[in-house]
Amino acid sequence: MTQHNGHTGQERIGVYVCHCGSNIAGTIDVEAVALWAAEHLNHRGVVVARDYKFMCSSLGQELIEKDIQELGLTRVVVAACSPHLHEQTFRIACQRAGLNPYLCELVSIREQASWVHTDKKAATEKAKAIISGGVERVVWHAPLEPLRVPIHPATLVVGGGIAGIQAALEIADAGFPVYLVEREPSIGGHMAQFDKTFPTMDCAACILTPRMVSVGTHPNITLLTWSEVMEVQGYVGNFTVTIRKKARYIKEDLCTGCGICQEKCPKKVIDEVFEAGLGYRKAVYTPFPQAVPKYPVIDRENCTYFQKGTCRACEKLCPTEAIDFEQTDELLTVQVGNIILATGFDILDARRIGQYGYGRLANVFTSLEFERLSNAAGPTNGQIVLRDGVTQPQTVGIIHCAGSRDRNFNNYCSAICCMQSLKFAHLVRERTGATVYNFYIDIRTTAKAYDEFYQRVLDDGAILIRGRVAEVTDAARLPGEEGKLIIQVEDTLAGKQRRIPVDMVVLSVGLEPRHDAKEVAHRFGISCSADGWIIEKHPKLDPVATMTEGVFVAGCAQGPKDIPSTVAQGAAAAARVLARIQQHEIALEPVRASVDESKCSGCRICNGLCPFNAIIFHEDRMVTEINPALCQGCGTCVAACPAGAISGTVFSNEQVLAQIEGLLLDVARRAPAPEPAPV
Amino acid sequence: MSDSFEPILIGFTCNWCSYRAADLAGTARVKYPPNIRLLRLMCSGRLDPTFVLKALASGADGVLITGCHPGECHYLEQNYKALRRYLLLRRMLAQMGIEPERVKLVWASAAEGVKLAQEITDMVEEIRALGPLNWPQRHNGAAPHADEKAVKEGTA
Amino acid sequence: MTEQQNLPAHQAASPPPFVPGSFLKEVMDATPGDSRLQMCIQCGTCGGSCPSAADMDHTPRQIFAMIRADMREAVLRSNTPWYCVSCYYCTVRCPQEVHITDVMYTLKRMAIREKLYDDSTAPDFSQTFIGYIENFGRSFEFGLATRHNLRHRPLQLPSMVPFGLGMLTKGRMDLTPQRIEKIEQLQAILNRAIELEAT
Amino acid sequence: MNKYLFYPGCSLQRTARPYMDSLLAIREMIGLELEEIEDWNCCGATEYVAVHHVAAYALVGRNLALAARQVNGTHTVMAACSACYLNLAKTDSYMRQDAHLAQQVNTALDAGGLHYTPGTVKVRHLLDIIVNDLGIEAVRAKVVRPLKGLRVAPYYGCMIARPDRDNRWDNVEHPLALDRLLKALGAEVIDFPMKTHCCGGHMTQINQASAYELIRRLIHGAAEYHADIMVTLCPMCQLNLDAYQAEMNRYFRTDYHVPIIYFTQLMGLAFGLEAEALGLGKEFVDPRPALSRIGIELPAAEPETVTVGEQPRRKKKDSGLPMPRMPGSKEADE
Repeated sequence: MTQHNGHTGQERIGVYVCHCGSNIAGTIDVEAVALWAAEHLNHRGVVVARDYKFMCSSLGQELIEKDIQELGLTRVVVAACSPHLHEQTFRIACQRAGLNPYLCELVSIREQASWVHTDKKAATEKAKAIISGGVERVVWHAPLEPLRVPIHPATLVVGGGIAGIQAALEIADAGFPVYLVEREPSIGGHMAQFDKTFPTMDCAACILTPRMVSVGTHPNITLLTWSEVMEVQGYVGNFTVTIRKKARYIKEDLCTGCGICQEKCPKKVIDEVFEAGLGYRKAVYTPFPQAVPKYPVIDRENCTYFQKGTCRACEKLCPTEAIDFEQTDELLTVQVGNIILATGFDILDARRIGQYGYGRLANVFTSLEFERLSNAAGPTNGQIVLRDGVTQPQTVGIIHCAGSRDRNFNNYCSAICCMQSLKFAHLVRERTGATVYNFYIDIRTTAKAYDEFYQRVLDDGAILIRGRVAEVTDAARLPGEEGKLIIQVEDTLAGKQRRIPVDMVVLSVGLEPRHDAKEVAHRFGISCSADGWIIEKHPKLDPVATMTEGVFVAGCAQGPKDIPSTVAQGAAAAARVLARIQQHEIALEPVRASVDESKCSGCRICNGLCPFNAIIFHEDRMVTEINPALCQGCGTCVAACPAGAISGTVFSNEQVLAQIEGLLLDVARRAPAPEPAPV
Repeated sequence: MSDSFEPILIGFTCNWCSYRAADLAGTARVKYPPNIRLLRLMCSGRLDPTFVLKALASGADGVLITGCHPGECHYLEQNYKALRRYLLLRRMLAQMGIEPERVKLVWASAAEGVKLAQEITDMVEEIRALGPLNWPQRHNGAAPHADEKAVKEGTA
Repeated sequence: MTEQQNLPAHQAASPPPFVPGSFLKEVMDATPGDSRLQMCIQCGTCGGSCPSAADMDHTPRQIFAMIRADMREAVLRSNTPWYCVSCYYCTVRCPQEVHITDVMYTLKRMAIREKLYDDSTAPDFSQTFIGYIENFGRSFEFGLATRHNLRHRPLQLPSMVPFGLGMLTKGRMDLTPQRIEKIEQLQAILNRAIELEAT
Repeated sequence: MNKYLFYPGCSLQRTARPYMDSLLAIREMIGLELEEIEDWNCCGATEYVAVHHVAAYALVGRNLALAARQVNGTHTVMAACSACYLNLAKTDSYMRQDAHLAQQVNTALDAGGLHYTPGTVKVRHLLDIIVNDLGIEAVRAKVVRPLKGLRVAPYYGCMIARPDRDNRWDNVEHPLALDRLLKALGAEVIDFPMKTHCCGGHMTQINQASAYELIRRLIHGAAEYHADIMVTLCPMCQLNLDAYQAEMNRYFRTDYHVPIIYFTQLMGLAFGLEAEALGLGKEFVDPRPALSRIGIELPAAEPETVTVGEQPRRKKKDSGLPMPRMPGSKEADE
């Protein structure tokens, strides 16, 4: 550690250069940078510059605090990682030492220099420029107080799968109101479709339905199924959410859920959602017997009365007169302080993988179809049979990674398919005794008790073949292949191409973001990654928050994951929300615009620029005013004001212009010969 | 390093998308040339054209403006305002005799670290090909090579 | 040169120091575009898709592992590239979008140049075929079939007679080759190209 | 009339003369105007690139450069042979992607006073043009002799759909363009699982055992599905499957008899043209029994509605579970 004292300027600035172990120091000569700052920036007010192994450690922070107190620092510049990581850390350190936290500036020489450049000399020079920019900028910082926003105690949870159920219950159990919105007629999500859950093989319904019932009966939960969020306004602490409650054509107060209408409805439809296209439902239906709520919905598109004007069988036979064909969609508006998105996933459309023949070859099934096939409450009552509905397969091939880890489809690993495929192998062995082949690229069984399950499936007698299946065909070529589906694959461990005739093929298709994920994310003011999953605030340290304050994400909406992780995220998001609610308010960055009325010429150029309606024009005085409660701090009006009457905190014109000058410190005096690096 | 021209660029980034894309490029160790120095704004809508002129006048050879993709602005629609200002700015630069290609606007979401790095790499090469700007010299008497071509392109 | 090539100078003697991965680089450099060969995840989709896999001494996947292992001679002696029928199944199915068929062409060219492939049938067929192109600008099936079969399968030639006669009587084969007008122009182009390859 | 630059390729001059004849015969009827590229040379098939690298691309580059000089109203080059199509398209695409290769090719072309700027012409296959430019409806409108009752195996082979660098085809594993076209002719098109498998390419010249096995797979597949005839769009596929079918039968002691004809010939028949004008009769495996079965030479006697028999293994039973819905399956059945 080195220390250099410079002379005193108007402000007394301390510069702290972090090594971040070797993350920064490996590429940037941090000692030279600190030395340079003390020497060359002292005329700008730098009185001390230090480098230290880990500035964010308690010792590093103490260093800053000590200097503030002993050297009377009035400004602090820390050159380390991204402000999105440690800005708060150093602000709090300043505050502890009695300096207003907003007089601290964190500049990023790790993400913006050491990690992205290989030329050490150039990276070191760039780090100097970045620090110079920070020093120029910090001079113009003003002491500020955070904005305090009250938190509305209610929470909106979007999506009634296991993630949303978990989150809703945690918050409701803590005594706060929850609105749970689900677009299907029942909560339960994908988990309700499954028969067994790995690795313990508990029955999915047995562990899920009690929670569904709790949601349905919880006094703190307002359950809105067959509903969708249409619009979200406002900001953390106080969102106004508009929800469309689609017409069910059932009077919920009268319906007892007896099921007579479903029994009597003459119209049978393939159930593409809950039964994954493998079973049927009626035009009036609950997706499954344990549905929550118990009220059915009438599917307008398929209802004979709605389409042809006659029938009304359900109405005639309903014992409580609960059918109401006149119902219309309702729009509800609710106030909430926080939002949890748990919108789940879709599965990849297996028809896209032409070489596996799904949709063309009858006995190729998707994983979701297989879940329904093996589910005791499914279309075959749990009989694992071929598409003809009766024949038990003698041999089954299960194909892992169908459409995952493949640049032609989804480049990512879907995380659950290995275990899911092994679960299928176990079920087939257990229920039919059929020969089972699993075709895999790699077996990824990384969570608790997962690898033990893999071994159990091996012990069950499943045959595992390492090789990604090339094609599934019904074109028989060799004896024994007639009438079978043939799986052609390179057995990579044997180094030979093999053709394996089977009766049934199950594709472990990958998980995909919901088809409308981007649209939904946009509605909530957050964004999706290139793959389409919702982006979390930090992939490791803040996995359930998003970049928009007050909007959290849980479960597969954020990326493929298994049930344990999904439940953990649902609970984690709830914990984050509860912490907020219990503090009653939240401190926000005081980045706001304000108008200096004495400078405002009343030109009204700024008036049309604010999408949040924070700009008000006073006709009487011919001046503009900004409502700080509505202003979000984007700064567009600041940039537009020709009179310079609008200023924005934290990003004032002075701060930005000074930073530009600082960043170009070396360029302004660019000499023909390169400056020798300070030693 | 040889004594060939090494351009210096200033990059304006949006707090919600491109600044995070730069963070992501760092975390993922994506490499780009060290010729750019980034500066954070809350939104590309905050970009006062004066900032660009200030950067060029202070010795930068080019300016890269980055913001959220159309339709994805954290403040709903302010990036469109940035786009409008950018188009005007290019026109103005052309009239001042500065190649409008020295200023470029690109969209980069928080997920597009690789894209941002590629845009930076491309732009550094483009500015290298254009040569140094030398704003002060140009404006101190020497005939600014304001030509019709530059004016035309600025209006495009 | 990039920094990745900072390799320990562990061999002081005369043969050039062995550089791990150099054969992979050599193959990739000799393949047009970005072949993405370094991205192979050894999943076997290529070997599973290949219509000729049964005849190959190594599956394409194994060849790629051998390339990574710098087994240069074994790779160039392998019959694998010569059984490639250019059906491109492997290429379109490869989850890493490796340009497998193009890599096979590269290996054929390397093997021909270094005369490493023992069975000369396939290389000779290619050489005979291109000989006609270089002389006439068009391919010539009759000449090709007779010359090639005479050299490699003289005993089977009688069995090919019905085929050849059939082709001739059905007007589907000529006894004389066609020649393009500007054959000199084509030859100049090809000669220049071959010179470029040598450099 | 849609105009295209035409690259016939060596095969259409010789071994695939019937392909050329039938194409020329139907050309006017479907509104196709062709302008042959002057003094084109061989594309090198799959052989040139096995020996030379730059020269292989320069060989094709000469054709592209000649075509570019003839660009006048159209910049689309049409090839009917799949290997020619792929070589032309691939060279253009690699020259676009690989600046070094493009520069080398142009240095070579310069020796012949030629130059080619990648992307100047767009290379497409005849089938692509008929289905996507001229349209299935235009074809259907010309049908005077629907091929009712003729069970046809649509065979695409490899190189028309793979590698599909410019995303021209709906599905590289199971394309439907030819199926739809043949259905428009009134034929009964089987869902041929081997439709994009390999015919063996040059293997007939190199290793007969391997080649015959690949031929057997295809012929066996078509016979399994009771195809009367197999339809192809590539000279190499036609040659291998037709001319070597007898040899293959001898080798495996089998007795397959699957005639292989070009799709353009079948179009001509449906359009009412004479067999001779379409180059029919030059096959090794005689297609006449199959054609006469649907009374193709007899002018009248519209066959009765033929029961469109479900394929053997695709039968649906009442107890059965629903099949996944296939997008566009309706359209494909038209």
